Amino acid sequence: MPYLSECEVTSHHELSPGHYRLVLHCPEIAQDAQAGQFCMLEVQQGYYPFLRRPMCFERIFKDSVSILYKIEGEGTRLLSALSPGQSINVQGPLGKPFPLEANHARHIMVAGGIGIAPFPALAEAIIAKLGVTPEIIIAARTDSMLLCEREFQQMGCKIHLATDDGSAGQKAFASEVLRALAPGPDTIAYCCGPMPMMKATHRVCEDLGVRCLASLEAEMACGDGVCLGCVVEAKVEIEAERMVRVCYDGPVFDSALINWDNY
Amino acid sequence: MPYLSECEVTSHHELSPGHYRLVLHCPEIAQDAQAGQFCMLEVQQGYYPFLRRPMCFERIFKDSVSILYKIEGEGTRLLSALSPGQSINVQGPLGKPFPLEANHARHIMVAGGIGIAPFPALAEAIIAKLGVTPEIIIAARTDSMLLCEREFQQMGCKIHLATDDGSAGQKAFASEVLRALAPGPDTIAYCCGPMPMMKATHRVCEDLGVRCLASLEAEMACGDGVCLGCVVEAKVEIEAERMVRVCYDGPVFDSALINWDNY
Amino acid sequence: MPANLQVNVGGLLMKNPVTVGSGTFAYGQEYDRYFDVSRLGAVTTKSLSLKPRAGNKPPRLVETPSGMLNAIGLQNVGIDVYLREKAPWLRNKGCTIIGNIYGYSPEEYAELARRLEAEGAADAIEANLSCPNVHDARTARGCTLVAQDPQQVTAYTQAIRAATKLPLFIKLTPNVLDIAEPALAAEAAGADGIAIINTLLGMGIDPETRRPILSNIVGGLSGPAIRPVAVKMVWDVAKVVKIPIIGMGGICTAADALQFILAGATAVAVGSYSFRQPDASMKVIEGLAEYCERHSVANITELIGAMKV
Amino acid sequence: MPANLQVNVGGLLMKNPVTVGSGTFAYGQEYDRYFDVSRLGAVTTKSLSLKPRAGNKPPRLVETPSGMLNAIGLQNVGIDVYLREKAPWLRNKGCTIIGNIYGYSPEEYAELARRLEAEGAADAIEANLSCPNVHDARTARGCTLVAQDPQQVTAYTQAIRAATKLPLFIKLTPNVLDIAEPALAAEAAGADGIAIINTLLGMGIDPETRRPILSNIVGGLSGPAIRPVAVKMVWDVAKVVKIPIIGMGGICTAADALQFILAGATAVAVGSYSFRQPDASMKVIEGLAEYCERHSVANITELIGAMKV
Ligand SMILES: Cc1cc2nc3c(=O)[nH]c(=O)nc-3n(C[C@H](O)[C@H](O)[C@H](O)COP(=O)(O)OP(=O)(O)OC[C@H]3O[C@@H](n4cnc5c(N)ncnc54)[C@H](O)[C@@H]3O)c2cc1C
Ligand SMILES: Cc1cc2nc3c(=O)[nH]c(=O)nc-3n(C[C@H](O)[C@H](O)[C@H](O)COP(=O)(O)OP(=O)(O)OC[C@H]3O[C@@H](n4cnc5c(N)ncnc54)[C@H](O)[C@@H]3O)c2cc1C
Ligand SMILES: Cc1cc2nc3c(=O)[nH]c(=O)nc-3n(C[C@H](O)[C@H](O)[C@H](O)COP(=O)(O)O)c2cc1C
Ligand SMILES: Cc1cc2nc3c(=O)[nH]c(=O)nc-3n(C[C@H](O)[C@H](O)[C@H](O)COP(=O)(O)O)c2cc1C
Ligand code: FES
Ligand code: FES
Repeated sequence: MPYLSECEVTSHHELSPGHYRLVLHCPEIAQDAQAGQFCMLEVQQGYYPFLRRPMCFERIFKDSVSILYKIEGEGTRLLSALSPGQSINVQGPLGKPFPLEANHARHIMVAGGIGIAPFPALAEAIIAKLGVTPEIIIAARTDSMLLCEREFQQMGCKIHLATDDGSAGQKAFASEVLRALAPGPDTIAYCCGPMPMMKATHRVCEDLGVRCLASLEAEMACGDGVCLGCVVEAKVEIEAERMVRVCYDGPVFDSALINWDNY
Repeated sequence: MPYLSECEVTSHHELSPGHYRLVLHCPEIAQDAQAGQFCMLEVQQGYYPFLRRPMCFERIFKDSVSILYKIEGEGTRLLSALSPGQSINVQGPLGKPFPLEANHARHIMVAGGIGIAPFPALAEAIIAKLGVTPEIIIAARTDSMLLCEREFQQMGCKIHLATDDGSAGQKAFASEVLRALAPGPDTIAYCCGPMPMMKATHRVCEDLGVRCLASLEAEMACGDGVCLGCVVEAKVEIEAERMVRVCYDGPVFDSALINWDNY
Repeated sequence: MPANLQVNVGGLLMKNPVTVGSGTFAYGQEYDRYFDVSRLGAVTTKSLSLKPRAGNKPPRLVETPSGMLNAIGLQNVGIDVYLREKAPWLRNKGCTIIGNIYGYSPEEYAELARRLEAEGAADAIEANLSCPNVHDARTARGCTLVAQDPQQVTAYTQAIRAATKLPLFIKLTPNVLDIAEPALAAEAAGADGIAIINTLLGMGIDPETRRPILSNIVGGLSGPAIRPVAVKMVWDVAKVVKIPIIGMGGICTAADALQFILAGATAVAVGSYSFRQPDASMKVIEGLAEYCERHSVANITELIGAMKV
Repeated sequence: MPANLQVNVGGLLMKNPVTVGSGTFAYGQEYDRYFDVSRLGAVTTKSLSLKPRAGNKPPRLVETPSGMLNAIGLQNVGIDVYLREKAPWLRNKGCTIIGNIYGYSPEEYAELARRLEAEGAADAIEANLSCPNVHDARTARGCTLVAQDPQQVTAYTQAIRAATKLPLFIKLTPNVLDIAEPALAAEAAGADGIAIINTLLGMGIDPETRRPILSNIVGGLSGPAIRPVAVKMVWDVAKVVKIPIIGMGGICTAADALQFILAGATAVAVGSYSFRQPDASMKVIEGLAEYCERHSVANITELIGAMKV
């Protein structure tokens, strides 16, 4: 059951240029939220921007959630002006969470850029519910955009860094790093990032027989399954539909179900 | 010459419910500004609200100006959220100031509600340039909306209070208070407030042969004489136009030139 | 005493004048998680077609200043799934249902109306003769929507009219020179009401990629950006037809809804704004009740077309 | 090397593709206080009529979501004052001038064009066949603007064409079913360019007073709210005419201007947004130059109609 709540900002920090962590006091939402789900933030009270902005939960606490975001345009710029003590309208939790499946020995999370956002919550859930510590590949354009390293260290996750420009970790794409880790049928991969990065990750997983869960992105109007604006094409019908809604049927999908030819 | 300046908010206070004083650091504008002129504030960076908001100068200092305003709608609500240290784009000074005419023994300012806004600056200018201390009629719906009493006291102005509900001063309209002060041909009146209040003030002045300058209000798009949206009908042609621009030909007009039948 | 908000829209009794825009409320279930959707004057369904439709390729929507462009292309579950899964839910909730339909010919519309009536799956029919998103914009030119051609409006309306006794509303497009013409055609052909407006045609281009933002290139513009256009079209139609109007286009608040009612609408629909505020339609109902009390309006019908010119 | 921004709009050479919307820049003087207006590709004047016009009664404008409605009603100084006071100033500044004209008959337009040419007071003529604010909305219905009727567009264009050798642009209204039709009529009748779009018809009502917000009831909607509609109309016209297009409607930034150019406009005009940001047009020019450099575009004309479909 999603809620519409006015939530107080309890903290808000710039982590690296253009990247922020926002903590929101939202007891009802926090109580129901699961890793992989998201919320829709009303960044402005007027009609510009007109729509809410989708943001997944970075971490889920007892009474609050944290959001990790990157400035992309007007909406995130407005978001970044919020000060602790101010409030913002939050709709959520929305979408399907990452499934937590016990039958895998190895869990590898693959993050591209701000696609790191849902993984702290997922790592915590995997550790807490499955008793396994996942590995993580953190890939970004450049060093300053590698986020959450310390958080994953503290959780004891094995971390693989990669940058496009070689300024930190390997100079490689996330999908190549994954291949080099030689995952097998005992492995489950989780990926989140730009569509081309997830496509490449899916291909590697397909090659190696790895189950892969992708958290997709799409332009969203409602976030609630109503407008049919956020669809992606599935390879098979999901609940009698080819065009599946990222917001409602996802955002987390088995990557094998998605038609990646479009990306 | 008007400027377009990013100006820092140096202070911002709520004076009474819904009424604020905003002080802006704007050396260029402050240097040129004169009592009765106004500026256009960009209350938002996005496209809603789309237009700037006109606000006159309450007081003009060396490097800064103060604005006295009342929350009316979305634009002023957004304005009220500005904190000291933040900045706002200001266009000004715009419009024609109150003329300072030495040939009057008695100067009476007539303010209705937030129409008080231009008078502190005007009083200062009259005292400084003409060596006369003006009187002021401060009228409002109710006690808590009577503003700037202390400021006028400090300047030594004789103050006449009036409220619609009798909660402070006389229970009377500003125009009636003016009539009771028995102004004559030696008097110049200045009025600012809602159109019906200015119309009534004009009628009193007409009756008594008092020269009356009115600072008019109108919906404005450009504030610069360009859009022709803010016009009022004049009784005679002003620069070959019947429809005169409040923003450019005014906002201060000799009340005898305006066709008040429309209000 | 609270005002009487009930309205009669061409035979459809609505307990208040507020419904939702077709395609902005799906089939009601999702938003029922935020408020009891049976409190609406009526729920208007997504356009239903005979076969399920997959719609256009993504991207299908983009935000615009104070609005949005969409080119969904009428993705819908099809009439069979609607009758089997959606209508029973709506009925069970006690909703008044406006069944919005879309077809490729007068016969298809007639068939859809017939089935909805036969299965008791709608209390009124709204025929969407104005969807802008089912044509290839590369080749389309001029008059491509049924609602752009009064003669076709006549033919389609007659066919549907012959197929159903339910109140029949014809949904028109604003992309015309004079909205009064198709409205008059619909009225003459037996429609019980006019639903206006569907979206304005629009498009966007990404200068960085030089590609259209929507896969379909052209989409429909909705939201507060278009509200002034919609109010004007309601007024234009109200001046010439006698049947009631369901007004929509950018309604967000009760004050917006009142503009439509004062211009001549008997009922109103909240569209895109539900995406931003899922319970916006409910807030409009509350705001209308509050307005009526504040202005001593005993019966909201007093306000229909009550603009003072 | 900086890009070449020069464009040829049907014989009018503009040093960059940016002009301003008629009626949003007066006759240039006011905004020259913010930036050197001679740096614009051209200054387009407020619509000029034979006699001065007082325009409509106030209120004449109201803000709307991401836009505004206006019903100025063509208040202007008249051609005589323009020739005596305004044109000399523009000439003295070194501005390229697009003289926008409005008349009540083909003869009036012809006369206006003739006088502008004879006195060297314009470098091109833009004939406003589409002002929405000179009719009484209470009685008007249907086709009330010249630009809504292709036959009238033909007659008016021919008359003006016969009167002047200056490049002639015809300004059309978006309030039509298919903007291509009047555009084709104008082209066939000898126009050198099409200026689109003028404002969309719209209105607003104050629920508290139940009165229309504009004294004229109906006004023209402009600003970013209508941009998607304008881009689409430019694309529609670009597909069918060979003469250049001056695109406008909600342009605020260079990115917005590029949408129009990629859709097929040769030049663009910044309209209402100048009210918010008096130097917006100058910023658009700078932004276009920056874009061309960043994308290695040597000549901005490469971008005209270069949308990849
Ligand atoms: C389920 C979901 C969860 C998300 N979680 C996060 C998160 O945790 N942290 C984070 O930083 N971002 C997240 N995003 C992306 C985020 O929603 C967009 O970056 C944001 O909406 C951009 O808004 P804007 O107004 O700043 O930019 P805009 O001005 O709207 O757009 C700027 C650019 O971003 C693109 N964009 C806009 N909206 C989206 C969108 N919904 N999805 C993808 N691209 C978009 C536009 O096409 C444009 O290129 C998520 C997106 C989805 C769908
Ligand atoms: C030259 C000039 C100087 C002004 N100086 C001051 C001042 O010093 N302090 C102050 O508080 N106000 C002043 N005003 C009025 C102020 O500009 C409006 O109150 C403000 O623009 C309202 O904006 P909003 O977005 O809050 O309200 P909106 O939502 O825009 O409107 C709310 C209500 O206010 C009315 N309104 C909107 N704009 C104006 C306007 N420009 N003039 C009159 N009524 C309007 C609307 O019709 C509506 O009824 C001045 C107006 C002018 C023309
Ligand atoms: C995403 C979306 C989908 C829509 N789908 C339909 C539809 O299936 N059938 C229909 O008649 N109208 C459809 N519409 C039009 C709306 O019902 C409504 O007429 C229009 O959006 C104007 O109202 P608004 O501005 O309040 O959204 C759709 C609109 C949107 C935004
Ligand atoms: C206040 C105002 C006055 C206008 N006056 C005229 C005019 O006199 N002649 C004309 O051809 N267009 C006139 N227009 C239309 C604009 O030139 C332009 O076509 C329209 O506003 C769309 O552009 P925009 O959205 O950038 O403003 C006027 C527009 C506004 C807002
Ligand atoms: S965002 Fe509306 S259906 Fe997904
Ligand atoms: S506000 Fe534009 S002319 Fe006065």
